[in-house]
Amino acid sequence: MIIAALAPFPVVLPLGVGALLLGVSKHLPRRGPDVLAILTAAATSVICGLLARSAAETGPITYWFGQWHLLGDQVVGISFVIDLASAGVGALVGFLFAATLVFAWGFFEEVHAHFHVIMLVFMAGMVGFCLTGDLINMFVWFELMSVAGFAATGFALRSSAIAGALNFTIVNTVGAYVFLAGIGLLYGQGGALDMVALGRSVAAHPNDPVMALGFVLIASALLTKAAQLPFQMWLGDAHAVAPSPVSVIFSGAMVSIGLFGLAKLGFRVFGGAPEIVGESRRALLVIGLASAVVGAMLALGQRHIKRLLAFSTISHAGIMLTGLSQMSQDGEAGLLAYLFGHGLVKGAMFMLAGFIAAKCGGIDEITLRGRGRDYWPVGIMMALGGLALAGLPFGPMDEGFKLIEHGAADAGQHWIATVLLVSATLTGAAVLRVAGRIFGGWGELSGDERHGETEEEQEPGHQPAVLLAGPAALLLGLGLIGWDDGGALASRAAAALIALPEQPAPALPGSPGPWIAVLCAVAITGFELARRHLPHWFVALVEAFRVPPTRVLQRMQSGLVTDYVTWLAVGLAVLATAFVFAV
Amino acid sequence: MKPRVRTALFLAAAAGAMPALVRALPHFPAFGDHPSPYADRVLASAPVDRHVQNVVTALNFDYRGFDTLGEEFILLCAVTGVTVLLRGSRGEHRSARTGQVEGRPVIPPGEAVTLIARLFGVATFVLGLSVALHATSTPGGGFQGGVLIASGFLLVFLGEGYRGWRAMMQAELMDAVEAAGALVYVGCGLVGVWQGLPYLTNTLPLGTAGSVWAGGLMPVINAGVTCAVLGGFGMLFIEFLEETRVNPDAEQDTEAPKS
Amino acid sequence: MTGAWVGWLPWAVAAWLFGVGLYGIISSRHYVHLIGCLTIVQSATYVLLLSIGYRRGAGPPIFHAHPPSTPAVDPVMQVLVLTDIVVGATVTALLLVLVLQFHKRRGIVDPQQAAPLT
Amino acid sequence: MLIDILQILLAVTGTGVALTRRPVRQVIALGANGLVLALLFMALQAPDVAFAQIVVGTAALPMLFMVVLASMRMDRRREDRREGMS
Repeated sequence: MIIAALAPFPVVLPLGVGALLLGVSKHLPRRGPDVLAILTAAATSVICGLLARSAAETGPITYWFGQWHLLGDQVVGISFVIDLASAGVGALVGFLFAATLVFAWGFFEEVHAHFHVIMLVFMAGMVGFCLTGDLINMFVWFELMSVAGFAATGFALRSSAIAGALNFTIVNTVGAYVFLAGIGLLYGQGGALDMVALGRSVAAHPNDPVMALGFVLIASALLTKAAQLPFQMWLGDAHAVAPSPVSVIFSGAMVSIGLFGLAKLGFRVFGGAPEIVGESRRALLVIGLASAVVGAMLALGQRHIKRLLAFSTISHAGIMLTGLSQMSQDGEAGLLAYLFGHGLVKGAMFMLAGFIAAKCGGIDEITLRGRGRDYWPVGIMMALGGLALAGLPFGPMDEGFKLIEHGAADAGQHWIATVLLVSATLTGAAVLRVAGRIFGGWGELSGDERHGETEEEQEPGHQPAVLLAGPAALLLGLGLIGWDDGGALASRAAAALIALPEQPAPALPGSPGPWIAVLCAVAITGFELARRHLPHWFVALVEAFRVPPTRVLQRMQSGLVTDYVTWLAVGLAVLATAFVFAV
Repeated sequence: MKPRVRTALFLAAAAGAMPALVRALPHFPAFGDHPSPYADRVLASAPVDRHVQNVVTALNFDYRGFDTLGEEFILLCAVTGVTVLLRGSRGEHRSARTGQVEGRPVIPPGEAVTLIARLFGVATFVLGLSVALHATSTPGGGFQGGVLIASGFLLVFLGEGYRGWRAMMQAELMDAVEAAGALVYVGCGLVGVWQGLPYLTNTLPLGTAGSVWAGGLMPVINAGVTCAVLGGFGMLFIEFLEETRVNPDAEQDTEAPKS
Repeated sequence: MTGAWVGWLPWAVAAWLFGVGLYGIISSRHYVHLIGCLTIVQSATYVLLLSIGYRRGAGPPIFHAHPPSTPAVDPVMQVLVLTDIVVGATVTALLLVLVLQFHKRRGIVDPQQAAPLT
Repeated sequence: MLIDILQILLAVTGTGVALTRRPVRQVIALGANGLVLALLFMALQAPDVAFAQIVVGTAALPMLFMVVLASMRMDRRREDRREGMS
């Protein structure tokens, strides 16, 4: 019971400390805001962990704010529904923030601690988004993390950062209005805002086109946040130009949390509408696979390291969405495990990108060739990360992949796993190529990536190298350690998330797939870096297959917000048609 | 994309969405005549359980008070972002010179303008205060009142000119007011926790309906919101108006073009 | 009392505003204009939400002048819109500042020439 | 009746805002649109919201737009001058 009383604090604590910092930071010692923010993030993580453990032992905790729950038979209050999955993701978010704040120690030298205020509020928004059981409340936290993200992206005040922040802000603001409209439709039709209560209304009228439209609107907003096709365009700009610590959070947490919210919406609210669930299986699968492949191809064609990582995030989020689209316990367990592993590994990769920007004097893969030789341990870490992204069979990412693979096989769709492995291979190869070129000095002759967009960006590099690389090593280590029965834990969390009786976790035999993927990734990297020593006809042949589609995709990714909003409209129209005519 | 292609694609999307919208239209809630059980319960409960006449305020600060907490922090975060983005390039110093578009005369405010601005400024300030105070009984509340009061300050700029405005509007003060307002809200929630009840539980005496003090915790939260909104918008106005000044560093402000 | 000629008018108006606002955004040649169009998209959602909460023949959900039992419109959507208007204004301010800074740095106001990286 | 008229008026002014390409004129259109919106909120029995809309939509927001446009103009003039000198 004592633990349950902690429920509001993962959100309220960072908000309170953030407001306090805004008011008094001038009177604190120079490193005061750093220390305070790190401690707050760590405390948030610990509280979420305690809540998760309690939820795992005694079942989900439902916490009604202001003691409002029912009036008559109508739910009027706002609740936090704290189950193993929500609190677990909350703990991951808190941990990532704590590590990032250590990484960002002294990153912004300014008197007002505005950076820390924004980061703490950002974290509160994410954790609230994970824990909430109410639709409007979900919107509030969604909007809070959007606004914090907007402010944080432009923080560096370079023109590219401002342009990226503009694209990010405009697209996601449209997304927020779409979310709001969806809430209106669901409330008008279902008469409730609590997700479970709304789920009962949906189950009573499962074939209502207005409800389907409401689902499409909210799902589109969440897919925008999760950067899935065709709503993904803003991400390449925003993640590439945001300060590295902010990019760590964007890629490690914010994107995947959008998918987590979508899973909640799909199961808690629309679980009782078989047509919508069925259409989700189809539509989300297509979107997920397309995002996985497109993101991977674009990643391989970049030279701006953060932009490369950003596109790989689209690809990996696509893999997660494929798991989500199975709408089953295995699929969701895969989503959760992959979300954990990916958050840790990709967070570490963005920290290493920040390390490069600080210590090697740039962020462009080609111009920095060989400039990282002195920092070879960092190069090894980056290579390990690349292998992990390609599918190295250790750690939570691998557990997640196996669960998604198992779920797809159950549905008789064995080919899905192959597509996902291919895209993971490509993103892994892209990261390996960066590591090889910068830290090994290989790859004198650059391939198609020399046509990618780039800029000369440098970040403050006065921090000790250990402070920059340490947190990354920690995250990478955790991301590669296999947890005992991690798959079983993910299955339990997924059962709690989808609010169905738990099925026994599937036995997941190791398959040669991941090893093949890793070998392929190494082979592709070898091809990319040893271009000069290969026969010309061979290189030309490979390029002939690879370059034209990449060029088309790059042209669509134009950097113009007007194009992005057009694609958003197209996505809305397609999804609306699919879902409204499915019911 | 070329503009023409983009427009065509957009129009195609709009046309493509039409069949779905037309199919959904007959199922939309009937305008002005459909059940809303949630609203019925709250409309019946607020005057009785909370002694509050304005049900919008009751929902805002009590039934769904946790949402409003989040909204207040969205405001705080956006204003912080504005401050960072504007000050980052300008630095913290102020400029005494009015910026002007060249070729246009600068007309100093006449005495009549000053007088009118003073009168309206005070009136707006009082109105804002009253709107904020009577949140539980009449339309209005901390959100509207806060913006109004901040707009009242804006009239100082019109009447007293920049010097008077800067003397009155200290950015540090606005920051502090905004942060204090947000902290009051966070703290109000803790009252319930202290008593072993859920966050934001309203345990203060409810007072008589219609009075300024009706609603227990609500007037306190309302005061916090007023401060936060007032501080936030005050900050916005300060930072924006500073952009109309001549910046001595502005000449080096533009980035050197990249090779 | 105020009735409606056609029951679907509010939904059509909301959809129209949404569409025309988006059209303004995608065809915009000036960032400030684009932000203005964004507020039109925003107003579309407000029309939708408040129309959902409207009840014919009912008064405002404020029982200052009327006794508490008089019929009143739905206050829930009003709360959502009310806070969103105030908060949305600060987000618009943030956007305006981004545009201003972008103009200072690159001298560009046309969103169709403003790719962040080249 | 009143609601219908206001809604149609809103659709018209909203279209006007989207199609007014010159930012300075658009700000005026925006103010008018905000006013109609506030009146519609009033007619929909939402005085609280109408109040917020009037305060924000017809006073604070247009002022922020105007300041930004003025500041951009100052910048441009200064740049023109600098280019002229060099």
